[in-house]
Amino acid sequence: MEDYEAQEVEFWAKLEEEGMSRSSMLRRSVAAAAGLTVLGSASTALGMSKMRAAAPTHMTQDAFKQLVVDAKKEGHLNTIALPPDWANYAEALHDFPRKYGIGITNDNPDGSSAQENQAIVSLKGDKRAPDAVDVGVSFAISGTNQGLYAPYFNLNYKTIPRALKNTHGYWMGDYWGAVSIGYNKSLVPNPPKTFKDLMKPEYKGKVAINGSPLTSNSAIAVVIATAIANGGSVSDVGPGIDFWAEMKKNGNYIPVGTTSQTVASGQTPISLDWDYNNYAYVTEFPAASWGFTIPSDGVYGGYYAQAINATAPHPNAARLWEEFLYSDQGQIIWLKGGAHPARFADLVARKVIPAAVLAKLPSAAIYNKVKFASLAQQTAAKNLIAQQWPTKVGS
Amino acid sequence: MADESRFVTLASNAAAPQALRPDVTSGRRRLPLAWLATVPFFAYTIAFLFLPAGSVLIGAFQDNENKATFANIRLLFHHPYIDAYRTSIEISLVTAVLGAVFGLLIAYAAIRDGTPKFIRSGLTTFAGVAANFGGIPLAFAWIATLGPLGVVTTWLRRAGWDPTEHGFQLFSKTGVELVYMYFQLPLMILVIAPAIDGLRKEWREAASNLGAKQWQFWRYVGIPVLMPSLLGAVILLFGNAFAAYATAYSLTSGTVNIVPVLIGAYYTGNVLDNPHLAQALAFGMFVVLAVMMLLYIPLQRRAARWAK
Amino acid sequence: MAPSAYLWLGLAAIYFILPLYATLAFSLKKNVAGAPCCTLANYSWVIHNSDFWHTIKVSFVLAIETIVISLILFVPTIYWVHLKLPRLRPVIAFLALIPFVVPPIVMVVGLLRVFQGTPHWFYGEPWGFLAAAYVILAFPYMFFSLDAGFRAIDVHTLTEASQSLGASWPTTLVKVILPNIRAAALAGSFLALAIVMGEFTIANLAAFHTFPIFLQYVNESAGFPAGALTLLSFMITWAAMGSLLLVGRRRGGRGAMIAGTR
Amino acid sequence: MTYLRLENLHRDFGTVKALNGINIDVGEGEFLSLLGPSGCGKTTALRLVAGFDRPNAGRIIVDGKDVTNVSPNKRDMGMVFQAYSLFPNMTARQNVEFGLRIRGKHRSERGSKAGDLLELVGLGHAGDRFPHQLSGGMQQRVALARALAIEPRVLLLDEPLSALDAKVRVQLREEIRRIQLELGITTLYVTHDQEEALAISDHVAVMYGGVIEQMGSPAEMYTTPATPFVAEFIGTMNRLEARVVDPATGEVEHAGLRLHVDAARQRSAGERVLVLIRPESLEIQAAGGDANGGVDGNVFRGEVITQTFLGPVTRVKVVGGELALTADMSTARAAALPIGSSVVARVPSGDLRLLSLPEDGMASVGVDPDAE
Repeated sequence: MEDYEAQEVEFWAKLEEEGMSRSSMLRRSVAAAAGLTVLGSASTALGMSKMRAAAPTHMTQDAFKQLVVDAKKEGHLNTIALPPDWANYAEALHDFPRKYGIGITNDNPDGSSAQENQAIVSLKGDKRAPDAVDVGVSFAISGTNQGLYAPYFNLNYKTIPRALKNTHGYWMGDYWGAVSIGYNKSLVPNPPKTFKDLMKPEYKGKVAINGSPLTSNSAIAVVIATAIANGGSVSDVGPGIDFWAEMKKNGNYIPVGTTSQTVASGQTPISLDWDYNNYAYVTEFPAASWGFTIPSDGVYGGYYAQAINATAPHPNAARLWEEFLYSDQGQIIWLKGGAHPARFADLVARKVIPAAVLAKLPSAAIYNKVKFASLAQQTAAKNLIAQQWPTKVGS
Repeated sequence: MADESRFVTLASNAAAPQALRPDVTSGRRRLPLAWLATVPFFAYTIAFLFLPAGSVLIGAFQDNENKATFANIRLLFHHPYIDAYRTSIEISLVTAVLGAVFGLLIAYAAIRDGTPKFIRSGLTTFAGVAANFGGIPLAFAWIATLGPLGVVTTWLRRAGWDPTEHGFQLFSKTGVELVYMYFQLPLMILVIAPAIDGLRKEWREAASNLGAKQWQFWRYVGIPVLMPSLLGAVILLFGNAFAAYATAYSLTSGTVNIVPVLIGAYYTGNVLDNPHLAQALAFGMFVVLAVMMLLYIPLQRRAARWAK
Repeated sequence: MAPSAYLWLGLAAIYFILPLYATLAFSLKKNVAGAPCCTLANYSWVIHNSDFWHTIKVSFVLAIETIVISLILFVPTIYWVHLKLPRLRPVIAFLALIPFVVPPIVMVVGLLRVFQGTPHWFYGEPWGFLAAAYVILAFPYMFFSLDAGFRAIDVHTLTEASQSLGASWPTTLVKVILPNIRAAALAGSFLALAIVMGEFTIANLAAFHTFPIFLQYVNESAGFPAGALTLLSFMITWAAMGSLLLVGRRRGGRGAMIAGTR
Repeated sequence: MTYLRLENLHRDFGTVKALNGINIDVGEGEFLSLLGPSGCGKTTALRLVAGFDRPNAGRIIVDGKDVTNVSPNKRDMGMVFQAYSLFPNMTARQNVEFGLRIRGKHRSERGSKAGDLLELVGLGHAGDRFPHQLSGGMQQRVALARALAIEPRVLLLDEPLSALDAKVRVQLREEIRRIQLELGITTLYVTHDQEEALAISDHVAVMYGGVIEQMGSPAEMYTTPATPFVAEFIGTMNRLEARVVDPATGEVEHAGLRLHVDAARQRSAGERVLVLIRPESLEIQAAGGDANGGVDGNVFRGEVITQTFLGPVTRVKVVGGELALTADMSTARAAALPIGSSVVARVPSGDLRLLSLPEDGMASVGVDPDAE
């Protein structure tokens, strides 16, 4: 095996270099702690080992037809933890079967990355095991280290930015997003523009985060973003924790975890979350008259990654699914959900994005300031938060 | 009489202390064949109760390479874990004791002679449902009630009294305790009802006949007679609150730092992946409950020394 | 009647009803800015949601399975203990308290650890893994219910009478004992039903899609219909509890009515 | 010298009149029993006196003071309940001390008084036992001691012996009487057991349907029952519905059988009467050759149907024609009259009691004294 850690360090170094403007992450944060699970009915069982042996690693235009044939022979696809209302996954889950006549069982639509990797391990050899997963980057790396994934280079692998993919094909970034402030326009007539604004007395009892930083990646991202806004950095999240401790003390922070219900009912008038989540609320809840902004004082981003189960029960269908997601069609499906797809730059360059889709997205300028954290930085942030959040922010 | 709702007292069941009492008469006995009939039951409990519980306990003493270690256990005595235990125990104790006191009052008010029968039936069925209510739905119900923009908060604010101005915060320890009472009180009502049925009218009348006022009856007879059941109920309520998880989590995002939330975070979270620490935390919960049982048994025995 | 009794009942009513009222008020709202009350659209959403019916069905079937396994496992055992091994009764009563002190989150961690790698029909299906865990969760309620039932009848006399008439052990159990503890068995069964219909932690961490998971999921993701679903699930549980009470009343039986899953 | 007076007490439960205007006077130091079948209102009356219930009308007067609206804990009445009234969480001694503790008496005073009372009821050795460690009889003794400890103005006993074994019942009732006499305490005693009431009371009030049927000494109640109900309820009685045939000779007629009854001489011819014959006043002989006349010509022939052994006395049922009579005779003599033997029964005309019956009224009140 390779030294993935070295590879990973290299990856993050590249990422910093490139400034990684237009990209980062996408929705798919978390309702993780209270995640969801569907064990739907099992799919068709096929001779897995044989299929696996036959499944290709490098895709070519010529081989694609055969892939479609083989995938159809398998007849089914198991996905896991794809929330239909996130990143427009509903459309993908609808279009793929229509296009290829292969049914999808989407388990545990609200599951966490940890649960996805767990499922690969615990359901190994089972016809219900997930064929492909969509996990946080740190989990993609640890999954690769555990040998959970099969390498696969899809047809569009080349146009995925270098920084967003594993050079050995074990995983590749799928979509990214940035931390944003969502607000209820009727309850917050004068919405905050920066993270520092949140401290104003007029927002007393109004500011919530999507989840707990102890269990939710998006909540951790929120803490890191506010750290950046308060003199800290991706490698120094202390100021972020102190910021929320202060918010708690002055009563602005209400520590209830944001759910769509609290947004819809107006109980969380201001919610800090990924841009694609807040983007979704705008259309989802007219009653809440939702709006959102990406504060300029702490533009912090994150992304998720696709990987194929090394012991997938439907290896060819899994590969076909990846081809679908990374095709122009699949990438635009994500973009329609407010999530910036990995091949965003390529799509822009080739002008294949419908103008109506682009018009709904926040201005591209703000994304140029986006910062990312390396895995080591993230781990350090998590550990510090785990240590300090309950005592400093807690009562 | 107490016909329709002869609920079995779980807490007041004398079984627990009995079970723990060493059986002095047992001596050495042949293992009769009659035991064989209980094999399926014990096999089942071993497989699905003792093995899982045991595996957690063992995992608490292992590191990530499955080598024996006390490191996880030692960690429990540091921040923020020790604080989590403190908060968990405090919330559980407060809601268990208050739940027991007010649950008793409500149950007695509903059961006593003179209260219409339908109130009792209505209350007990409701309690059956509410005792199962929890998680995000319960949290949201309370946010919609007493959150910063809740129904009641709005009423109070309109009436000129803003609870948040007076230090009330639903998303605080006090708030969590208030919300926990929503399932603690019903549990208490269910558990204590049979014990209240067991209070004989003759005792109240005899006391009154002998000159006792209402409170003197309760002080000298009612409460002492109920005490074994009350103690059992407090233990049950303590365990109930101690293990509760989803409600506090969705209400406070870990700012009210309780042990089950940490276990959830370490075992399953997206963020922190340290199952052995989670197991150590679970082991700690087990120890806390065991200590509670150890405190409870002598108290119970003292309170019930007059009983058969 | 003493005014203080009404005072306490009144305070309790306020405490218990207000949050339900707040939920109801929200569940009747329209998803349109500034729209006035009221709409039943959210209830309609729930009723027309196929996942709602699917998960209700899963949980219900799971509940039935849990009940059947519990009865098959516990009735003969408790019968036997009452008949032949009375000294074992306190031991089992103590065991029955253990599920109370092992938090579900601990239980599930252990169960997943122990049974990982077992065949798919068990580990991968709710009918295997989850049902097995729920039987343990239902154990205290089943035990205390059935135990009370067995204490209320004269096990020895019934058994001796039956056997003196030539009945075998199984015949005695099914034809004589079971009808006499029917009420207790039903009471325990409804409690098990309430538990299974409400259990979240184990199903969630073991990744099974049951009704409580759906409830939680909708609460997190669907906004307006969540309140409606919450109240509907409250009503469903209430109906189950009401039938428990009716059964208890009709049969003059006793039943434990406690369940605890949150 | 009335000490306790129940004056025109009414108590309704919905449409049921549990008490319909009862008047009872109990003299100081007197032992009065309220006797009647269940549902007759006797317990209701006692609970009114204790103060657990309030009358719809009427007054309760103790020692000249109206206590009708005094709450039970201020009435100073000691009550002994049917059963299970001991506080289970207190020892026998603590139970006895309870009333004194409430009255703020000093520990040492309580202790010595409770000790004396436990001695008095014969439980000096059992003071430290909890109720569940005492037999039913012992529990009732403790309950009695507890009631006496507060030196009550009136002692109330609500069927205190009904839950006990027959032997204990007799033993304890004698002790209750002994202690009552010793302390000279005014006592109201409720029971459904006529034998018990007759055995220990100074006076007995028989209640039925919320009213008092008759009140008097035990002997009066037995020998001169004033109503058919009392006649039926107290002791065993042969009852014959009859019509007066000849007031001059005192002759009455029942289903063809003619009897001479002294008490019928003041009656008018054709009046409906109830003839009452105590079993012990019937004289039974084997049907021999000289079965003639008899004392007053009151002769009845029949066959022994059953014999019930009651110890020194045997109860014999004799049936002849439509008539069945119950007679008590010495067991020794009954041995000579096995079942199936033909017998002659005689009864002296002076031993027969007569009660008027309304022309179309009920002949029997249908009371089963063992019905409780």
